[in-house]
Amino acid sequence: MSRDVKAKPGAEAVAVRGWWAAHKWLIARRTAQAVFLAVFLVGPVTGVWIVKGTLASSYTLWFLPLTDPFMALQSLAAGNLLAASGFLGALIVLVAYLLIGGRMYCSWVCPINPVTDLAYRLRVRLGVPRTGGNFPRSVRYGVLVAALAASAATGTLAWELVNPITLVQRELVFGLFVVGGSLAWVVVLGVFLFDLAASERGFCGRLCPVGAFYGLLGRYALLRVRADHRAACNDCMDCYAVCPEPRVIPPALKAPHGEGPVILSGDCTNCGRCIDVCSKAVFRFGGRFPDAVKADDQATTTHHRAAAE
Amino acid sequence: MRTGRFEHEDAGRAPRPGENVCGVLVRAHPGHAAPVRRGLAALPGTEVHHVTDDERLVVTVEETPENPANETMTAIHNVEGVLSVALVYHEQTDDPEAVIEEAS
Amino acid sequence: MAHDDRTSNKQVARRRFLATAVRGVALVALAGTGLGLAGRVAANKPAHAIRPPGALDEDAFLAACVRCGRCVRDCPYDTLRLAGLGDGAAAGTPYFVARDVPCEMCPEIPCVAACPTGALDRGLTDIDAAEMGIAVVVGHESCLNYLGLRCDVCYRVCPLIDEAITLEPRHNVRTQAHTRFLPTVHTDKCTGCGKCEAACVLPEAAIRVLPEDLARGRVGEHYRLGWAEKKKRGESLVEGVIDLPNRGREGMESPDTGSGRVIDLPDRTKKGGYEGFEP
Amino acid sequence: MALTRRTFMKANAAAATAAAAGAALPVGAVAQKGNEDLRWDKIPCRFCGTGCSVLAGVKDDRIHATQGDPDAPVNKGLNCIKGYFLAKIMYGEDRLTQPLLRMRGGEFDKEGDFQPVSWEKAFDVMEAKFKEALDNGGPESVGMFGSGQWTVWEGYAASKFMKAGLRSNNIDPNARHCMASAVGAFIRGFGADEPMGCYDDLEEADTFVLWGANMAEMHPILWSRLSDTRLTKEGAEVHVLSTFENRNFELADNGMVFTPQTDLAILNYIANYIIQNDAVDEDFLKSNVKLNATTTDIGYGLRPEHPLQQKAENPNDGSFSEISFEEYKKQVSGYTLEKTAEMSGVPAEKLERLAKAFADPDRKVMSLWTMGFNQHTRGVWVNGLVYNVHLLTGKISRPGQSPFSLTGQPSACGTAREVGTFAHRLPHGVVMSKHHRDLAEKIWKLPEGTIPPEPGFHAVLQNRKLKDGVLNAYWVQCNNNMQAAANLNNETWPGYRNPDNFIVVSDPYPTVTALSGDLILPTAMWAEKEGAYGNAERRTQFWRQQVTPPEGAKSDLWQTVEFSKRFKVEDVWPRELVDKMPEYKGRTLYEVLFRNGQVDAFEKQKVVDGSGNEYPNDEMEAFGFYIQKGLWEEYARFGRGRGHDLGAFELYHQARGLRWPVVDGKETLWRYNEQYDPYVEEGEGIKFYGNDNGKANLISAPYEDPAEMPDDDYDLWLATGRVLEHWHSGSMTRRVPELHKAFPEAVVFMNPDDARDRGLRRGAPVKLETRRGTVQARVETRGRNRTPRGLVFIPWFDENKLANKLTLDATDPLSKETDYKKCACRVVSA
Repeated sequence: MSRDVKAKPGAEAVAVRGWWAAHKWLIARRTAQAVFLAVFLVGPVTGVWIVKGTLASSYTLWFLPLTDPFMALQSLAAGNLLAASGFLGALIVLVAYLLIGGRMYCSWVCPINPVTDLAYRLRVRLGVPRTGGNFPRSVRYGVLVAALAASAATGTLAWELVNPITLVQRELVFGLFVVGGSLAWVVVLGVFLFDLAASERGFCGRLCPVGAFYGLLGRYALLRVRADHRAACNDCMDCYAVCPEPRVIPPALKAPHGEGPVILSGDCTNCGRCIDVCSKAVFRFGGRFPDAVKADDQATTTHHRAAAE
Repeated sequence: MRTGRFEHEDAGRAPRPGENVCGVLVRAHPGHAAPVRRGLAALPGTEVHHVTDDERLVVTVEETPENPANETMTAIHNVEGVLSVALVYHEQTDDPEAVIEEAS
Repeated sequence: MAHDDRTSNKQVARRRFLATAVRGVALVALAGTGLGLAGRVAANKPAHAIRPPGALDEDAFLAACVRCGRCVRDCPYDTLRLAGLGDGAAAGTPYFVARDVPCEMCPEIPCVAACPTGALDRGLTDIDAAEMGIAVVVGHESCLNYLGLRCDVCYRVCPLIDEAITLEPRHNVRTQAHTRFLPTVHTDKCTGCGKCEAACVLPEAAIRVLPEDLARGRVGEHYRLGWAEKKKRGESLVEGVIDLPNRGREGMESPDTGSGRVIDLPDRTKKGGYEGFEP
Repeated sequence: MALTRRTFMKANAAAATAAAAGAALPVGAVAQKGNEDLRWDKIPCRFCGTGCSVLAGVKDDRIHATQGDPDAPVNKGLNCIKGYFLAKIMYGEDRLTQPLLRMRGGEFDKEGDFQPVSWEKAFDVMEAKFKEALDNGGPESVGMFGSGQWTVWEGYAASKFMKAGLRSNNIDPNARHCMASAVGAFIRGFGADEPMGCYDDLEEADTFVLWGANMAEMHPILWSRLSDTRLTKEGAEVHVLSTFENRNFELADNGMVFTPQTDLAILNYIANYIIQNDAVDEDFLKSNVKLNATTTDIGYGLRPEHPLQQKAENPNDGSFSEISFEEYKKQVSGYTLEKTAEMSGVPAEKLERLAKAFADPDRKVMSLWTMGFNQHTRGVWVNGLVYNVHLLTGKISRPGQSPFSLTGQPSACGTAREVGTFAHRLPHGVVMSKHHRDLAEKIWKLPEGTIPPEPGFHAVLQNRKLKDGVLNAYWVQCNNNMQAAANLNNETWPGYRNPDNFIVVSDPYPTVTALSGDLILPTAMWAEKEGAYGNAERRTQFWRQQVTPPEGAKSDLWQTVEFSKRFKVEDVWPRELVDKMPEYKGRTLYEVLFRNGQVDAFEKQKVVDGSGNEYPNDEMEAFGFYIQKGLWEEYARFGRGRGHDLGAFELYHQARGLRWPVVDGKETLWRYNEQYDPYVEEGEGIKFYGNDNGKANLISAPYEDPAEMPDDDYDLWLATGRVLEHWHSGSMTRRVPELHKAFPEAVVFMNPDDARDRGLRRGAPVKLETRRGTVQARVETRGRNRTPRGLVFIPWFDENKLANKLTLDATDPLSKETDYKKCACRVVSA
C-alpha cells in the first residue's frame, strides 16, 4: 500500500451499494461504542443501575461480573490473585473474546478508538507524511511485556497509571472528565496528536499493550472477516486504505489458491470497515473454518505488493 | 527571635532605642511590690505592665544608648525590695520603628 | 514482520529494518522505565487520602485494585471518590478525604462487597475492625478541649465513642475549678472513619485521620513496661527478693513493694473520704 | 492604629513574661497580635442558663471575635462549643431586615405570600387586628408568647403592656415548656421561686445526684466544674439517673437507667429508706418543715374532653393538706427497695447506694435536675419529692447541700420567672392575689382593678385557644414555638393558620414559627441591644449594646414600647377604670406605661465603659430617655425589701453579674441561712421566710402512671431532647456552618437489639410514628446516647425533622408544663 490511497475510500461502494450499505458496520460499530459507554452512564445519570463499574471491572444487573483479563494479568504480575468474582469476570471476558476475536474490544468497545480513527482521517486529509514515527508494530508486544514487568517490579498495575482507555472511560463514567477536573483529557489529546502528527495509527497499532494482549487472545477466535468473494476483487485498494492493520488482508485476499480466504491474523480488529467499503462485496463476517462456507475462490496468485513495513 | 543575646554583633555601634526588648519577671519581697514598682519606674527604658497578686512584676526593658539592657538588668537587681529578677523574653530588631502591617 | 527480501532492495531493507528495530527496542525500554517510574510515583499517596475499609496495605492494594470504581459506586454516602489523573492517589483508585465526607461505617460494608479483586479484603466482616487509618489529635494548642472549652464534638460524633476516643479528664490548673476533657484516641479501636476530622469545628482540624504507618508510635523492643508485664504475669517477674523493714515503720510495709509507703488505700468512710484521711 | 515593631515587641515581651508568671495581663494592657484595635467588653453568652460571661471584640461595628471572660466566676474564660461560635450567630445569611406581611393585591391576606412592608404599615395592620380582636372578644382574645431569652426589660415591658395596658393576662413565656414545674414546686414548697443554693455548691458538695439532667451536654461548663470536684476531691461521687444512658454516665459512679416516670417511686423509696434507717434530721424537720400530702389523681392537663382527663378524679387540683409524720411514714412505706427496683428496673444495690448517699449525715449532697424533672406530667410533684429527701435530712440551704434546679434559657430565671411574664405572675407575686395586684398597680401608678385577677392562657392553652378561635390576635417574640410546642400538627399549626387569627412573629431569622405566622417583624438580637439576663444561680448580668443591628431590625423592647403608642386608654380600658384616673384620659398606653415619670426618669446619656469607650443605645435614642434604666429601676422596686433585692442599674454594668438578693452591696450565695442570707435574723438558723410560717412544705406525692405508655400498637417509649452542638430549636446554631456540620440532622437513637428486631441497620431511614404524627430520620444505634430496649430518643433541633409533631401535649396539671419525655411511638422502615 502506498500513498495513493484515495481521499475518499469507499466512494465506489457508496455508488454501487448505496450509502447505508457502505457504512453499515461503521455505524454499527460507532453505535456499539456509544452503547458501551452509555450503559455505564445510565446508572450515574438516572439512578437505575444496569452496569456498575468500568471497563476494568463491572457488574451488570444482578448477575454478570466482568473483568478485563489484561487488568487481571497486570494484577497477577503485581502479585495479586483476584477475588473469586473478579476472577470469574475475567474468565467470562476471556472466553467471549476467544470466541469473537480479542480485538473486537479495540474496534467495538474501546473509547479511544474513535479518537485514533479521527486522528487517522485527519492525517490523511491533511496529508501528513508517514515518515518519522513509524516504529515496528511489534513494539506493542514489547510494551506489553514491559507493562507486565513494570507491574511486577513496582507492585502496582503499571499500565493502568497511563492507560488512556480506562482513564478516559472511567473519568467519563465518573464525571471527572472535565477540563481542569483531571489530567485525563490531556492524555487523550496526547494520543490524538501522537497519531496525527507522529505515528500513523501509532497508538492502537504499534504501542497499545491492551490491543497487543487482545490480539494474542484473538488469534484463535471463531468470528472472522472472510474474503469469500475475493475473485471479484478489482484491486481498488479501498480495504487497505481503511484497514487499521492492513497487513492482515493479503493472506486472505491475495494468498494462493488453497489458502485463505479467511483473515486469520489476531491483529484484525473485526471492525468490518473493509466489508463496508468494498464495492464488490468481497468481504463478509463468518466463521474461521474454510469448509464453513463455499469459498468463491477465484483468487489469483498474481504478484501483489505486500504491505510495506 | 534570638534569645539570650546581649552583645551586639557590631559592638562598636551604639544601640538605638528599642533595638533590644526584654521581658523580665521581677519578684518583690513580700509587701514590697509597691516600692519596687516605683523604683523600677525610675529606671530608663523600664516599664511595669502588671503586678500579680503574689507580688511578681511583669516588666519590659528597652535598651537605650545610655543604658544597655544588661546594665538595666543589674540596676533592677539593685532596686530596694527586689528578691529576684528573671529574664523571660528577649527580642532584637534592626528596625524598631518599622510599622507592622495591621492584621485584621 | 513481513518485508520484501528481493536482492535489489536487500541492503536498504535491512538497514531500514535495523533502524526501526532499534527504534522499537528503545521505545520499549523507554516505556518500561517510564511505567516503572510512574509506578513509584503512584505509590506516594498523599496522607489525607484515606483508603476504604478493608483496603490491603498500600502496596498490596495498588497491586490488587483494578480501578473499576465499583466500591465508589456502592458507597451509599458518596464518601468514596475515584482518583482522577493528577489527584495524588493513583488514578482510578478509591479514596476518601475525611475532612470532606467521612466513612459512615455501614455494618454491611458495601464497598468491600463490591470489590472484584480483593483489594478490599472480604475477610473484613465487622466494620468496627476496619483500619482505614488512625485519628490523631495534631493540634494540641488549638484543640478547644485542650484549652479547657467544652467542645468534644470529635468525641461525640465517634461511632465508637468511649472506645476509640475517650475524654481523659484533667484538672484545669488555670481556673482551679474546671475540668479539661482531653480527647484521646485509642489506636487499637480507631477505624479511621474520619467522622471526628469532618466534624472538628476549627478552621483547620485539630484531629486528623492519618494512614496507620504515619499515625502509630511504638515502644522499642528493648524496653518493656514493668507494670504491664507484672500485670500480665500476675506477680513480680523476679522471685525471692526480700526487703528489710524500716525502723519505726515496722508493720506498715506494703506487701507488694516492701517499702514503708502504704500503697493499699484504706477503707472508705461514711463521709466518702478514706479512713484516717486528713485533707 | 499603626503599630511599630518596637511597641509590638514590648507587648510580646510583657505577654510572654506575664504568661511565665501565670498571670493574665488585664485586657487592653497589651496590644495583642492580630486584633490590636478590637474593643472588648463583657456580655453574657446568648445560649443556656449557665450564664457564662464572654468578652466581645468589636471592630467596625461588627463582632469580630469573642473570648471567654477569664475573670468571670462561672466560666473563668471557658466556653462550650456554642459559646465558641457566638461571634457568628448574628450574621446568618438570611437575617431579616424588613417586616414581612402575608399579602395579596397589596393588602393583608391570610392566604397571601410574605411581602416586605414598612414598619409603619406593619404596625398599622397589627393595630387594626389587635383592636378588632379587643372589640369583638375583649382582652381574652389577645395574647403574647414570650421568652426566657428576652432581656429583663423586654420581658418587663411586655408583661406591663399586656397585663396593665391591654388588661390581658394572656402572656406566657416559652419558659413554660422549660421551668414551670420547678417554679411550681419552689412556690409550693418555699413560697418563693428559685434555688436556695448557687454554683459554689458544685465545689462544696461531695455527692452529686443528677435527676434527669444531661449536664455533660446541656450545661457543659457546669459539668466541667462538677467533674473537677469529682476528680480532685477525695471520696466525691456522682450518681446519674436517666431513662437512657447519656454522656453523664461516663463519669458516673452510680449510673441508673430507670423506666420512665418511676423517678416518683425512686424518690419515695429514698424517703422511706431515710425514715427506716433513722437518718431523719429530726431537729431540722421539727423546726423548719411542715408535712403535707398532695391531692392525687389530678389528670394530665389535656383538653377537658380528653378521655384521660375525664377519667381523673381531681383534675388540675394542686391543693395539699397537712399530715403527721406517722402518716407520711406510712405513705412512703410502700416504696420498698424490692418494689422500687422492680418498678424502675434499676438494680436494688444501685438504688440503695443512692439512698445511702442521702441518708449519710456526713455526705454533702447536691441534687441537680433540668428537663427530666420539669417536663413531666407530675413535674411539680417530682420536684417536690426531691425537696422532701433534702428536707428530711436537712441537706438544704447550706454550702454543698443543695437541691438545685438548672435552667435551659439564658434568662429563664432573670426574665421569665423573676419579672413575672407567666400568665399568672406579676413582678412580685401572682395575679390571683389582690394584695399583689394592688402592689403592682401602685408601683405602676394605675387605677385599682386594672390588672385582671384571673390567670391568662398558659403556653399550651394559648395554642388550644388559637385553634378554637378564642385567641385571635397573637404576638410571638423571641422564641420558636411552632417547632417547640408539643403535638404541633394538631394544635399549634391549626391555631396559627386559623383564618380568624392574626399571628405576629418577631425574630431575627425566618424560623418555622415566623413562616407560620402572618406578619414577621425583623428583630435586633443579643449584642445589638443593651440587655440583662439572669442565670440559674440568681446571677443577673448586664451588657451594653455592642453593635448596631442590621438596618431595619428593631429590638423586642422597641417593638413593644413603640406599638403601645397605638392604643389610647379608652381603646382598651372600660370607662369606670379610666374614670378612676381622669388624668389618663386621652393618653396613649405609651404615655401611661412608659412615660409615667418613672420609666422615663433618666435622661438620655452617653453609655461609656470603664476605659471611656462609647456604646450605642438605639432604644434610648428612639424614645429620648434611658428606657432600660427606667424599666430596671421601676422593676427593682417590686423586689427590694421583699427577698428579691436588685442592685442599682450602674452596678451591673460594672460587675461581672450579681446574685440576688443584693443587700448592702453584697451578693447572697445561700438563701434561708442566717450565715449567708440577710433576710434571716441572727439566731434563726434556717428560715424559709417565703412562707408566712417560716417553714418549708414537705409535700408527699405518690407514683402515678404517665399519660401515655407503650402498648401493642405503639410499642416504644419516645423521649425528646437536645444535643450539645445545637441550642434548643437551632435557629442560631444551625446558622453556624461548623455547628451544623458537627450535627447536621436529627437521628433516632435506638437500642441495637430493638433495631435488629425490626430489621433495621444503623443508618437506615425509618419512620418514627406516634398517634399524632410521623417523622422520617435515620436510625443511630451508637454514639452519644445509648437507649435501653423499649425506648428511642430524638433531638428536636432539626427544623426538617420536627420532633414535636410526635409528642403528646399532656402537661403537668399544676405547672402546665408539657411532658416531652414520655409518649408511645413505633419505628418502621421508611
